[in-house]
This record gives sequence, structure tokens and C-alpha cells, in this order.
Amino acid sequence: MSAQQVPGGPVPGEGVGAGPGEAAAVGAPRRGNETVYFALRNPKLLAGAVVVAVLLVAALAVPPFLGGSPNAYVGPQAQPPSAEFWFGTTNFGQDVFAQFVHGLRSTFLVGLLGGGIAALVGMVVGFVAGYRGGLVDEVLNMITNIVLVLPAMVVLIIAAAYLEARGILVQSLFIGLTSWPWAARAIRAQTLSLATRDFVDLARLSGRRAHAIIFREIAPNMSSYLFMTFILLFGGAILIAAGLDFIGLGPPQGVSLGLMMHSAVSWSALQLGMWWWFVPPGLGITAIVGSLYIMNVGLDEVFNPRLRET
Amino acid sequence: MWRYFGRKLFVYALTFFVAVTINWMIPRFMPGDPVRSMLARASVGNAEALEAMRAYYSSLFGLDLPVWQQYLNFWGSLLRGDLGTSVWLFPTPVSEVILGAVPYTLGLLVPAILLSWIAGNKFGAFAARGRWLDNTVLPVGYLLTATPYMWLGILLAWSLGIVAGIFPTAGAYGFALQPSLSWAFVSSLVLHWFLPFLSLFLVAFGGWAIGMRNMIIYELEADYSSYLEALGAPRRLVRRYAFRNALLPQLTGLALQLGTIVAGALLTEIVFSYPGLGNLILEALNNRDFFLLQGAFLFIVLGVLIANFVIDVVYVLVDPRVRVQMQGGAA
Amino acid sequence: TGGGGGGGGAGAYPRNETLYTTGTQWGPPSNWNPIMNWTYATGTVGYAYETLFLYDPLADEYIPWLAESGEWTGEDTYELRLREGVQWSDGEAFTADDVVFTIELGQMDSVPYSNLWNWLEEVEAVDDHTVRLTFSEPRHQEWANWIYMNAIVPEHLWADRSEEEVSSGANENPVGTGPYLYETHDEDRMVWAENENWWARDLLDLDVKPTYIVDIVNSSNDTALGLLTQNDIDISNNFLPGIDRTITGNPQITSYYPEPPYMLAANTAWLVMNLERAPMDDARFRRALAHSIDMQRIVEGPYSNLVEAADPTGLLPNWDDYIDTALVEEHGFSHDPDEARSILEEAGYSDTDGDGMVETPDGDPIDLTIIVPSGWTDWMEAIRIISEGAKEVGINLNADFPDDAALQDARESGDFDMLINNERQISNTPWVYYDYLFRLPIQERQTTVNFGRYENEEAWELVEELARTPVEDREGMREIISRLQEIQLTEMPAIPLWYNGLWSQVNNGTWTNWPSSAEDTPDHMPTTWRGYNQLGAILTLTEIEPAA
Amino acid sequence: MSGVSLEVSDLTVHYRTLRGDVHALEGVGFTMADGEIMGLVGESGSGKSTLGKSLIRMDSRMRHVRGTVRLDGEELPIGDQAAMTPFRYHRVSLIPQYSMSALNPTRRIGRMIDELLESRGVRPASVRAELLRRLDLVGLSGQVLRRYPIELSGGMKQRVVMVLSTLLDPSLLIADEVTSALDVSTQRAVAQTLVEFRDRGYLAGMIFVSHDISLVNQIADTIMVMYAGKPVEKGTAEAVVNGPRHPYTRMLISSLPEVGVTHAERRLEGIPGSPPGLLDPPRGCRFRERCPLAFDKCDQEPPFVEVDRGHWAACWKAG
Amino acid sequence: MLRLDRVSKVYRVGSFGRERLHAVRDVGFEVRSGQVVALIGESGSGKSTIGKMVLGLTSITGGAITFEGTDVAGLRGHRAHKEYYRRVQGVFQDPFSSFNPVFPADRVFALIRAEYFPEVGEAEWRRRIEESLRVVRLDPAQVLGKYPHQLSGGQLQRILIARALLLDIRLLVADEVISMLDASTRIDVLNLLADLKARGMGILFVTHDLSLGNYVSDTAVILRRGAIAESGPADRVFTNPLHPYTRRLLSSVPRLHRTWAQADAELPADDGGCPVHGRAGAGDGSATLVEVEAGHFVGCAGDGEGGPCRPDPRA
Ligand SMILES: Nc1ncnc2c1ncn2[C@@H]1O[C@H](COP(=O)(O)OP(=O)(O)OP(=O)(O)O)[C@@H](O)[C@H]1O
Ligand SMILES: Nc1ncnc2c1ncn2[C@@H]1O[C@H](COP(=O)(O)OP(=O)(O)OP(=O)(O)O)[C@@H](O)[C@H]1O
Ligand SMILES: [Mg+2]
Ligand SMILES: [Mg+2]
Ligand code: NI
Repeated sequence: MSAQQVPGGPVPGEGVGAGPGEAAAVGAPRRGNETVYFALRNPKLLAGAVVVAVLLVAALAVPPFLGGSPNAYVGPQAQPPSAEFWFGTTNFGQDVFAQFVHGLRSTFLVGLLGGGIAALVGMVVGFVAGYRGGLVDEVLNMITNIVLVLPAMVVLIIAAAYLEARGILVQSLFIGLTSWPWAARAIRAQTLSLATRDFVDLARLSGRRAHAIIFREIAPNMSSYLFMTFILLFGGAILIAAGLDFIGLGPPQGVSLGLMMHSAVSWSALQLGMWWWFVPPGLGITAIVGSLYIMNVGLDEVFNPRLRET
Repeated sequence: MWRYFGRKLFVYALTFFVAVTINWMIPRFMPGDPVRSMLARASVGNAEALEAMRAYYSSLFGLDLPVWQQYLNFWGSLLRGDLGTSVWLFPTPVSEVILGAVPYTLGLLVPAILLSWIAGNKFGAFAARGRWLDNTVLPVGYLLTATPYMWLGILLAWSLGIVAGIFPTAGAYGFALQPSLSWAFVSSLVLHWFLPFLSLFLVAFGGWAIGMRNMIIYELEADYSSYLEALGAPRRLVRRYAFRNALLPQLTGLALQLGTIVAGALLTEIVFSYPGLGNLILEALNNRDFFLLQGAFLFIVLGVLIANFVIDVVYVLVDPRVRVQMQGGAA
Repeated sequence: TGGGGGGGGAGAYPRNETLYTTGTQWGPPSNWNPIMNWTYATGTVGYAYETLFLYDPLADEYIPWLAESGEWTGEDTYELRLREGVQWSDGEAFTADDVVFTIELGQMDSVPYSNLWNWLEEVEAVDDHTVRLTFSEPRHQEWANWIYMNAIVPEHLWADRSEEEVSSGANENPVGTGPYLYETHDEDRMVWAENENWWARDLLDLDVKPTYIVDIVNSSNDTALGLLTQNDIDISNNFLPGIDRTITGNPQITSYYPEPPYMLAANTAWLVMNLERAPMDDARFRRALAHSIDMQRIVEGPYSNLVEAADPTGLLPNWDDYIDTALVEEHGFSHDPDEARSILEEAGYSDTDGDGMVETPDGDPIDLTIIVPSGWTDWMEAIRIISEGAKEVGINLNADFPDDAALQDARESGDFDMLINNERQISNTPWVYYDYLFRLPIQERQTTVNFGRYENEEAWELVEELARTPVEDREGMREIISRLQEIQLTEMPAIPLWYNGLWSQVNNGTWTNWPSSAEDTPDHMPTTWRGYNQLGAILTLTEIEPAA
Repeated sequence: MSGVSLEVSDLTVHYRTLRGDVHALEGVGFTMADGEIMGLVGESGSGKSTLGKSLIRMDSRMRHVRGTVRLDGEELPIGDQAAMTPFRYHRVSLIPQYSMSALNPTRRIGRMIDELLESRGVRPASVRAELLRRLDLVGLSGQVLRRYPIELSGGMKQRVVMVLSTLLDPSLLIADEVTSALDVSTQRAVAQTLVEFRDRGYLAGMIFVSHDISLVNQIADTIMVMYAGKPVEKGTAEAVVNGPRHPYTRMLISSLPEVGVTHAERRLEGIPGSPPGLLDPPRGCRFRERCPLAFDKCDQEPPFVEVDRGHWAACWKAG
Repeated sequence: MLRLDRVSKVYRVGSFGRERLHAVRDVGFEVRSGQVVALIGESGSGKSTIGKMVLGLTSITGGAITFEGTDVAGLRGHRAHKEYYRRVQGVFQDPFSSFNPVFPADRVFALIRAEYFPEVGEAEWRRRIEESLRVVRLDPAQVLGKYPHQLSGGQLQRILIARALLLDIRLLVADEVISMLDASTRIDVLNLLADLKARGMGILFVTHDLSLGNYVSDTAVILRRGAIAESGPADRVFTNPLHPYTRRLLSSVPRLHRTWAQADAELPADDGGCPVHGRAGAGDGSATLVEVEAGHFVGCAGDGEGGPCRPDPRA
């Protein structure tokens, strides 16, 4: 699984500091209609968005129609996909499809919360460190580096193992609190470069306060970048959560895609050839996260003319 | 330069300190008593006998001391390389348990990391700016990195292992074999290693390929590339330079990704019942073996820290820019 | 297929001489210390170390093993006659000193059987092969249990060991009297090789068939199932969901019974209620709850018929003999929601606020939680069903899955509503069960028994009486047990749910003639679980045959 | 200084953009004599860099619409990337504006130069001595070859690039804004070095792009002024600075303050208005909008004609 | 009005801030109302740093900056700064980076209004904007509501000045306001500065272009490595440069009607020695300035790092 499984590349602004994305942020002000123009014509962005949207709609709209608990024993045991049970049934006769759509829900939720918290922390730390500089920067940087080198997944395993309440919220919180460092670093680098821009000084000359400068002057310039960061964190959170669920450290109640894989494996679905039990959840995760990543490339191309196909 | 490393070392030391402290703290402030858990499995029907044993083992593990003293003792023994005794695999020292598992984990991780890094970078560089490759391979790469490690493992185990029967899906080598340098043993070792390796490799490969593809595009647009092209340098040379320069950020990426890949290896090991740290951690979890869990955690953190430091050093050695800056040379 | 079928190559164990087992060892083998009976490597007791007797629950008989015989020579004295001609694997002779030494080890607090000395006064070697014990309190049932449960260690090697070495030493070079010798171990396996000089060859004309035993460290169920179907292992003592389908589909794979429940029973899973809390303190409520449980659904659902619903007495099938059927007839229970509802109504539990759930007679709402450790998937499924059943009759009972450690803590301190527990295993006497249900006094922490904190002096008196009853006195035992059953069935301090199976499935590809319910096969326990070799499982190894 | 070395005629280059083609160069024609240093000046966006790029390497968005470029009588296949390659470096070379970042940061300079030379079919050893001599000329020791770019100061890098770019004695060197980031004193040194290179025959002709006409005037033999994608005037530096014919040139020159001139004494005036967009350039004279002399005829395009010996201008009133 | 008194600035640089960089050393001069002071020097000589210190954007390491009696370094808190900016404003070198690219250019006005004139009504505010735009000779209709990228550098630069005018400022710090502009628009902005000066505003005009410095300024301050090399009335400094550094700068300026060689020849003869210590050269380059003629100060030609003075080796 992949704790902050942020692919080496799409982490913008990492490395020597002048990674991809720099231009995206700094060259931000494309004319609005131009952005839309490119967005609508970017196959990567569109394809990714469509997949995510379809899964999101499935997660939000389908469960009410199914009614009842996704864990209820509704059908014959261990049936392959059929007209009645689209994704087949589990060892106990639970409807895999029902579990899948419910699982999608918690997957999105974890992504949103975990990614959101991580983005929030990353932003605050990154902005403050980058804008304030000096000792504040040093200290924040130190903290960032510490959290960065701690293998998040392993920390989470330890934490989750001793945790009494293992709800999806707690899980998201923990994921959020461990996966922000790279985002903070990237945002800090961006902020550093933006903070030297004259318009920041001009805002100070206009009597603006520091927080207003950060959030009303600097942040809007990085909006596309921040959005992309959030997408990556979102995907990363989903993957971490799936990993935790898979080793049985997920929320014990309810369903999630990781938990489905966990159940499938612990009830010998592989040996019994019940592929319909373990393929959909993994596919769901891959589809969501993969589509997010691909959307991210698309966005990068939209915001950053240098990357466009020529 | 030394100051740079000194500072790096300081950060790592601090990280280690924090990690150790967190690690020490968590089990002690959470409910449950490791000794009770351990003895819960003892078929001691008699409560008195059990109570006597509990007292005995608690003092054996030093759990009856004041908290601050436990903390100091923890550091003390840690510095002596003593990670305590495993509760689950009593009375094996934790360090011994871990050392038994580490070769397997490293055997998976090191080749997976290195090969995926090398192959991914080569491939990414190859795909970049090739219209056809870029558009087909790129999404595949992204899907690969988006694949949960364990799921890829499950798919591989099921398809190539169970259905096709080509590869074994459990253990490190055939159960009939004894470690030796024989062909049978080595081939069995490799067969068992292959699928877990492959699933780690594939996921990481996707990430590196994409990372490289993105990096090299920037490098190909860099000023020095344009200059070379304007002077009519062949594309080969330009790409070679770009590749080398793009590789450097990828090296930092490697440091950043280590934790993730390690986590991936843990999950993969669980899927393939590979006798490495991953399975150890899972069992330590299931058996409430705090000491083993802590040990494994520390070991991994230490490993990641060391690897990070090595990458830092390598980075400085291969990138003249950083080196010069650190020597306070001209900017 | 894992090279499992290998052979030929250097360092390989010939497949047809090797028995592959799994299901006992949950981690790398870590010690071979028979004193640490919860953690020693598979086979440490049984393969290497041996006990004075074996007890075969299927036949309900004690089999003299290192001892030739043992009998109560007086009210408080017991004399053991040891077998002559037994040798430790280092060549030393096995003598009465070894037995005396082993029993005296119990004077160390950290030795699990230290409580033996609460009622044992003295142990002495009368001669080289006779040991005499003098008890302060003759607890026959417990002593009968002790003599087959605890392995004898060699005095000549252990005499100098400190308490730490005895209680927590790894004992890396196990020197025992048993049929196997330590060969090697690795992260994921434990290997034993046959002891050519095993005493039972000559003295009992017994012979263990496999030259090597390779015990494979447990991985997932899934892996075990895969290894089993591919004949990479011969016997798996794992709980393998779906094995029923494999057994029906693959004639080479068998279990003890060819049809449900497939497995022998190993222990009873109890629904433990906290009797210190309302409304669980009300026997009528407990009874109603018992009627609400749809055991059939649990058995067919999560267990796919791999287990059997427990008898209302909770006594394992091998104790059938002790079940007072008349009592069961009168006080037993079964899934019957209507009955449950009417019991509740009679007892004054009714739905006064119209939420569909009953309130206590005092009108307090009921909101109960039943817990099992998170990750114990079969139990998790089971309590989901129990909670559904309870809700159906109007009891607001919800399932929750705390972490195992938290659960243990709650269980011991009495901070829970309900939980499932299966502490006590199959053994020579139902006394262990009643000790489990009724033990007094209630401690601040109830570590192993009476988690529900049921207080009934009368019942406890009976249990103590039972403890002192000689094991040969069947009638006396039956009588006491019958009285205990009455208390249990009417008071219901805990509700027996189902019998957990002695999970065991074998592949007959390499070794055949495994124990089974069929006529012409041996009847021993087909398992490698710790503590089961003493229950006759070791004999299984003398009965299996290489496949043709 | 004899003979025509560069002959550009009717060169038209567009940038492809979403909104259509940007007519960055429109019908540009001029000639350069052998050994001539031509200064190219004009407002930002007038097409100076585009012209420079067209002559050596078009980027992927540029489209060669029409027109020819002949270097020493041989036509340059400027629209064809592959066919241009043999000419690059050997015949046409470039000193880019970004000299500071033009060197591969992770290669030692000497090695990079060797690799580049080898890839262009030149044995590094054969030019080694010359390389060292020229480095020496610009005040660098051979040591720099063993350094990484970051170890050199900006000025040193600039000099290395100058030497490297001219190492193969190209017929035409394009220097695009090479000094705009420099201090006046460094700027002077660099400019003078380029002249010296020409004098020593390291390069046969040079187009020196700058927006600072005073600087160009210091070193150029001829000056070409561009406006909105077209040359408006070309002549000897002398003639253009002292006797500008095109009103744009005239206004440009008169808006330059010189040391000594103060606001109090003489208030200078800029050129009102701004240049036309090139997406859809106006017909006729492109300067018409801002030109004080504009009259009816200006809605026809004025030809770029020789108004004096060696002095061309594109204005109906220039005659 | 504005007074700098032995102002210095030390930056901590290097990998870990261990090294110190004296960006400004002991600089002192004065800007009076209705006066333009040109701050001239090479890149890195500390011009912008001085500008930023005056604007309170950078802390002062040593010395004092006082504006109409208030100590700029002593400004504490947001409110005090705000009041200071009511009277002192700045315009920066790069007009494109002075605007937040994601917002319309007139947001700079909105900011001023939000912070300083929240009470002013919409119509009145608009009137004020239009008025100040007209002062900088911009057509309000052409620039209001446009995004920065839709406007030219000259327009943007003038918007910035208009913005400062909204505040009724007494001092304007103009940091290289023209270096990014085309020659044709440059002069317009310069003329505008001259007009403002005529209205009584004090201007600190930072530039590296000597010809431009001379065009509008009354006083010229030549900076070298953070220290003043020469200062005095603009015409004196330009016609009679005494410091070798000033001379070198002047001789390097490309002029339209003189070649470099001619310019070299025209410079008043240089005796090749230190203007303070003479040919022998004994000073250490510290910033003791000598007044050579009324208001015309010149510093030692030492290397500024404590080395003895000698004619600048780079000349
Ligand atoms: N990549 C491009 N895509 C579209 N238009 C472009 C591109 N590059 C330049 N242009 C346009 O082409 C015209 C000429 O640009 P060019 O860069 O040649 O001007 P320049 O004279 O070099 O200006 P400067 O002095 O600012 O460098 C301008 O109108 C510019 O906007
Ligand atoms: N924030 C900073 N941190 C460290 N050093 C700085 C900082 N800002 C400027 N410097 C250094 O201080 C010195 C003076 O810089 P300053 O920007 O004042 O020069 P300048 O005269 O304005 O140059 P330019 O003409 O290039 O704008 C330079 O060496 C510069 O590198
Ligand atoms: Mg240009
Ligand atoms: Mg500056
Ligand atoms: Ni001097």
C-alpha cells in the first residue's frame, strides 16, 4: 500500500525546488476562459474526472436504493456475479455490490477528510514557514523533516494498533496528521518564491496584515497548485486507509474497500476462486486514485502551458 | 559541507529521538497489559498461579517501575542494542526476532527499490515527449502507482500463483528444503521471491516512470537544453544531459518515497506470507507484542533514516550544485 | 508448487518420509521450553518432552506413558510407578529424580503449575522408579489433569538452572524422552527428526512413521488452504473457511467427519454476561436472551457448518455421559423468539416508550453492547447475528469490536455488558468447566474464570467437592455434575453457544490412515495444537501410513 | 568588409497560437556584409528575438511562412529542423540571453564542451589549443574547464559561453540581449570583447540584438530598427543615429535622455500610444497610429527602400 | 524630511546563515520635500535594500532612518506602520510582479481603500481614482477592470504611482521604476516623477542608469558595495566625478553621440589616486566621506573590505 504514495514525479516543486508545478503556480494567471478552454479539451483531465464522478455518484446515489446493511446476509453464499447480485456474493451471502458502493463512500470520505486535514496542515505550515522565514521557518522545517522521514504507514500501524476508537474519523485524522510534510515543503517553496514578489511588498505597503497577505494575496496565486496538492493528498489518504484496513486496523464497523479485501483474503477467497470478492474493491481504489492522478497531470497541463502537447 | 552533514545528522537524530519517544509512549498510555495478554494464552487455569506469573513477568519486563525510569531504561537498553524481549515469541530477544526477518525484507526491498528506480527512470525518460508512448504509457503508469500494493499482490498471487500455478504464493522457499547453495534451494528461493518482488516493483516502477517523465520534460525545456539544440547537438546528447539532471530530483524523490515503499513491502509480505518484517509486525499486532512492535518500528525508522542519510550523501556527491553551495562557493 | 514436492536436491527432506504440518505455530519458533506451555515450538511437548500419562478424551482413558501406573495409596498419598528403560535423548536414564525435580519446579512462582503446591505437601523418590506424593488436600480431578498435562524435564540438565532460565529460557537444545529430536528451525518452520532410540519402540511397540516433521508457521488461512490443496502440507490445524466445499470437492482432502460439523469439538464458546449489571443480573432476562439467539444462522453463516451448536449445558460431546438429559429437557433452551418475548413480558420487560425495544421493569431504557476482539472475523459475524436476534425480540443489543487488549482489560475488570469467551479446552474432566463458571471468590480482576462475576456459594461448594472426587468415581462425579447443571441451566450465568472445532484437515496424498469417524481408521486427535499431544494426538503419528 | 554574407528576403514567420497566428515577422528583407556587426533594436515585442531564432533554430510553435535566408550564398533551410543541423554551430551560432544558465549544471565545463564538439563531428583535441587561447583572451585560465558552471561567477559563465559559441568560427553569430542583465561596466567589457572577436576573425558577421540603441551604437557597424515585426530602418550606425529617416527611429532617439540632459533644462517626450497587436496587424504602415507625420498614403504599406547609399527605410516620407 | 544616518544592513547568508553580508554600510543622506535623490550603483550595491529599509520592509541593522522626526525602525505594530504608509509609499522595479496576477490591476486601489478609506463612498472613491489616474496621464476607461497582463509595463508602473498618490504621500521610494520599460515609455514615467517633484513630493529614485539619474534628480548618491562612494548635487557628480568608481561607471555608460573611447577621453583627468588619501593611498576604505566642494562628498577608493585604497583594479 502506500502511505503518502505520492508518485515520485507528480510531487511538484520537490527536489531541487524547481520541479514541475513551479511554473503552474507562478504562471497562474491564464485568462479564465483559456483555462476552461484547455480544461475542456484535455483528455486526461476529462477521462479522470468522468471516472471519479461516476464512482462518486455510485457512492452517493446507489446505497439508498439498496437499502439495509451492506453486511446483511441477503443471498446464497459465494455466488459469482449474476443478474441479481451484480458483483456476486461473499462467503456468507453478502452482496458484494452493496459492499462495494458503501465502501466507495468511506473511501471518498477518508480521502476527503484525510486529504483535507493533510492539505490544511500542510498549507498552514508551508505558508507560515515560507512567509515568516527565520526562526519560525527553521522550527517548522525541522518538524516537517521529522514527520517526513518517519514512515507514515508504520507510524499509523503503531498508532492504530493501540487506538481504542478506530472510527473513520480518527483514521482520517491520523492519516491527515502524518501525510502533510511533502505538501508543506512544496507549499513552503512556492510561498518563498511568491513572497519575494513585489506585490507582496506592495500589499504590506497597503497596510495588510500578515495573514491577509498569506491567504488573500499569496494563496490565490497558488490555487491551482493547492488544488493539485489536495488531489495528491486525497489519493494518498485513500491508499493509506486501504492499507490499514487491509491489515485489519481499519474501522471495525461498517465497510470499506480495504476491509473488503481484508475479508476476502481472510476468508480464503483466493483459494476458493472467488475473484469477484477481491477484484472490485482494489479496482475501485485503483480507479479512483489513478483517475485523480491522471486528472492531476491534466490539470498540470491546463495550468502550465509548457507541458501542453505541441 | 561537514556543517551540512552535521545538521542533517542532527535532524535525523532528533527524528530518531521523537520516534523513539512516541514509540515508547504509545503502548504505555493505552489500555491493556502486555503481560496479561501474553499470559492470556497460557493455559493456566488457576488464577493464583496466573497472578504469580504476572508479577514475575512484569518485573522481568521492567513494567513495574515508575514511568520515568522505564523511559530512561528504555533508552539505556536501546543504546546497548537491547530492544527487549518479545512477548509473543518469548523469550527471544526482539533484536534477534527482527534480525531473523530483516534479510527477507531487505531481499525484497533493495532489489525492488533499485530496479524499479532504475527501470522506471529509464522508461520514463524514454516515454517523455514521445507522443504515442506518452499518451498510452502515462495513464498506465499512473494506474500502477495508484494500485494498492496488496491488491496487486493479491491479483498476482491469484492469477500467476493459484490459477496458473507458476509461482508459489507463500513462504520464502520450499518447505522441503534446507538453506544451502544448491540449485534446488536457490531456484525455490527465487521462485518464492519473485511475485512479492514483482508487485512491489510494478507499483514503484509506475511512480518513477511518471516522475522521470515529468522531470525530464522540464529539463528538456531548460536553458541549457535549448542552447545545446541551438548549437545543433544531437537529441541523444541533449536527452542524456536532461536524463542525468532529472535523475537528481528523482533521488530526492527516492528518499521521500522510502517510507511508502517500506510500507508497501510490509503489505506485500502479508499477502505472500513472506517471512519478513511485515508479517512480523502483523503478528506482533495480533499478539499484542508491544516490544516486538516497538522494535520493528524502531528498526524501520532507523533503516529509513539511514537510507535517507545515504541518499543525502550521494546527492551531495553527484550534484555539483549542492556541493558548491555548501562549500560557500560562488552562487 | 513451492518446490514442496522437491526432494533429491541437497538438504531437502524426502517428501514421502516427511510430514508437513501447520496451524499451531503463530510465529518463528522461539523456545523449546516445556514449562512455557503457551509459547513453546510446536511439538516441544509430545515430540521432545513427554508426560507421565496421556489422556485420550475420545476413549476417555488415561494411557500410561512415562509412568507405568499411578494410584492413590491413601487418602492423601499418591504413588507413581515409572517406566523402566526410558532414556533421555542424551543417553542418560530417566528416573524418579527427574519427576520429583519437575514437580518441585512448581515451587517457583513463575512456573504455570505453581498452584499445585497449594495442595501438595511433599514429593519424594521412593526408589529409582517410584515417586510418592503427599497432598495437603487431595484434589483428584486436578491431579489427574496434572499428570498428563505437564512434561517431565531432565534433572541432570535442569538442576542448575535459575528461575529465569526455567521460566523464560529458550532451552535451545531440548533434551527429552520423546520420539523426535530437534533438527532445525527457521523464520517460517520448525523441523523435527525421528529419534531412533525412542523408548516406546521397544517398550510399547510403537513407531512414529514420519522421519521428519516440518511444522510450518501459520500465515493466513488462505495460504494454508492453498498449501493444503496443493499437497504441500499434510495436515492443517487452521480454521479454514470454505474447507467444507474443498472437502466435498476433493476426495483427497478429508477431516474427521465427512459431513458437518466435519471437526471434533475442542471447546465451548460461551456468551458471557456481566452479572453485576442490570438487566443481566436478572436470570429471566438472561434466559430470554438465550432464546433469542439463532444458533443455526451462526453455524450456517460464518461457519458454513464447520461447528455445531452447543448443548444447553455447554458440555463437550466427549462429556455426553455427564449430561443430565432430563434436566436439559426441562430447562434447556433453543432459538425461539416468541418464547423470548413472552419471558421478557412475564418478567416485566416491555416497550414503554414505543421505540420497539423493551425497557427494564423499572422503565430504564436498555442499551447493551456485545463485544469480541476486532479482527476475529468469525466471531464478529457471530455477534452481529446475535445482536440482530436480540433486537428482534426487543433487546437493544449492539455489536462492537474493540481491540483485543482493550477487550481483555474490560473482561478482567468487569467493564463490559456481554462478550464471547472460550477459555476452557477439552480435558479429562468437566470440573474445568464448572471451575470456569462458578469460581469464587470474585476478585477485583477476574483473570481466567467467572468473567460474568456470578456469585453462588452453593455452586462453588459443589465444584470444590467435585475437585476432590476421585476420577474413577463416575457415579459421584455424575451426581455432583447433575446438580451443577441444574444451577447452570436455571441461572444461566453464561450461555453456551457453539463448540469450536478441533480444526483439522488433512491431505491424504502423502500420508493416509488419518483418524476419522470411519470404522477402520484410528481414533485419536488429529492435531498438532499445543497441549493436544498429551490428549493422544501423538498417537496419530504412529498410525498414519505412507500413501501407496 | 566586402561582399554580402547574409541575405534575408521576404522572411515571414508566424507563431501558432490558439487565437490564430501571431505575425511576428512580416516580409523582412535585409542584407549583411561580410564582417558586419548589425545592431538590431526595437521596442519589446517588435520581433527581434524572433528574427534571431529564425536564423538558427525555430521553436516548435514557430512557422516559417515564406521567405529565404542565404548565408554566404547558400540557402539556409530554416524551416527544416533536421536540415538546419549541419549549419548550426559550424556556420550559424548563438550567444543566448540566458548565458548564466546555458551550461549544463552537472557537467564539468570542459567535458561538456568536448561532448558537444564530438557530437558535432569535431575532434576536441584539434581545437583544444585554440580554446585555451580564446579563454585566455577573455581573461579565463584553462582551469575553468575543470570547474562546474556553478563554481563560476555570472560574468565568467558569460565569457565561457562567448568563447564556446564562437569556437568554430561561425559565419554568423546571433547575440540576443546578451548584455541586458549586466552592469554598465561589465556590459561594456562584453560588448567590446565581441567586437574584438570579430576583429580577430572568430566570427564573420554578427547580429547584436538589444533594445538599447545607445549600446548598439557603440559597437555596431550598421543598425536595423524594427517595429511591429518589420524593419523600419537600416543603415550605418552613424547614419541611423545622426540622421534617422524613419519617424519612429527619430522619436526613439529623441526620447533617450543622455548624461547631462536634465528635466529642468529640456523636457524629453516619449512616443505616445503603443505598438499594434500582431495577431491581426493593421494594413499599411504599422507605425501609422503613433506617427505624427502620418497621412493618407500610409494606409498602404511603405516599401523598405534604399533612401541613401546603404541606408534603407520604410516610410513614405523618408525619401 | 527623510534622513538616513549611518545606516547599515547585514544579511545572514550562506548555507545556514553563518556568513554575514554587509549589504549597506554607514549610509547617510537626506531627502527633502520637492527633491529627487538618485541612488545609483551597480547591481548588488545595496540600493534596493536601502529602499526597503526606508519603507520598513526590512529591518535596519545599524544607524537610524527618521522620517519627519519619527524613527522608522521604531515603528511598532501594524497601526504605526499603517500610519507611516499613509505618508510614505513605494513603487518597485518590476511592474509585472507588483501586481497580483490573479486579480484585476485595480485591486491595488481597492486595497488602499479597504485599509485607509473604508468610510469613503463608492462614487467619491471612483472620483479620486480617476483623478489620480489622470495625474499619471492614464485613461481610466482603458485601465480599470483590466488584468495586469492586459496592460503594458508603462501603464502598470503608472497605476502604481497613481495608487501612491491616493494617499497624499510626502515621500515616494521609486526603486528602478523604469529599468523594465521600453525606451519610448521610460521617458514618460521619468517626466511624471519630475512633475510629482514639482508638486513638493520627496522622491528617492533608485536606478543603475546614470543618464536617467541625472535627468530628474537634484542629488546623486553613488553606492559601491553598500557604501557611499560619492554624493552631491547631481550636476556636480556627473560633470565632475571624483571617485574612480563613479568615473568608471560614467565611462561605461553607452551614449548615443559619444563612443566609449570618446567618453573616456572627455572625462576630467584622473590622477589615478584615492580622492581622499591621494596617490599614496593609505585609507582602509571605511566610509568617511570628505567634502570636496559644497555638498559634494567623496569616499576613499579602498576596496571597501578594509583593504588599503588604490585606484580601482577593475577600471
Ligand atoms: N511563443 C510565442 N507564441 C506566440 N507569440 C509569441 C511567442 N513568442 C513571441 N511572440 C510574439 O511575437 C512577437 C515578437 O516577439 P519577440 O520575442 O521576437 O520580440 P522581441 O523584439 O524580441 O521583444 P523583447 O525585446 O521583449 O525580447 C511579439 O508580439 C510576441 O508577443
Ligand atoms: N533578503 C536578502 N537576503 C540576503 N541577502 C540579500 C537579500 N536581499 C539582498 N541581499 C544582498 O544584498 C546585497 C544588496 O542587494 P540589493 O538588492 O539592495 O542590491 P541592488 O543595488 O538593489 O541591486 P540590483 O540593481 O540588482 O537591484 C546583494 O549582494 C544581495 O545579494
Ligand atoms: Mg527578445
Ligand atoms: Mg534592486
Ligand atoms: Ni583612500
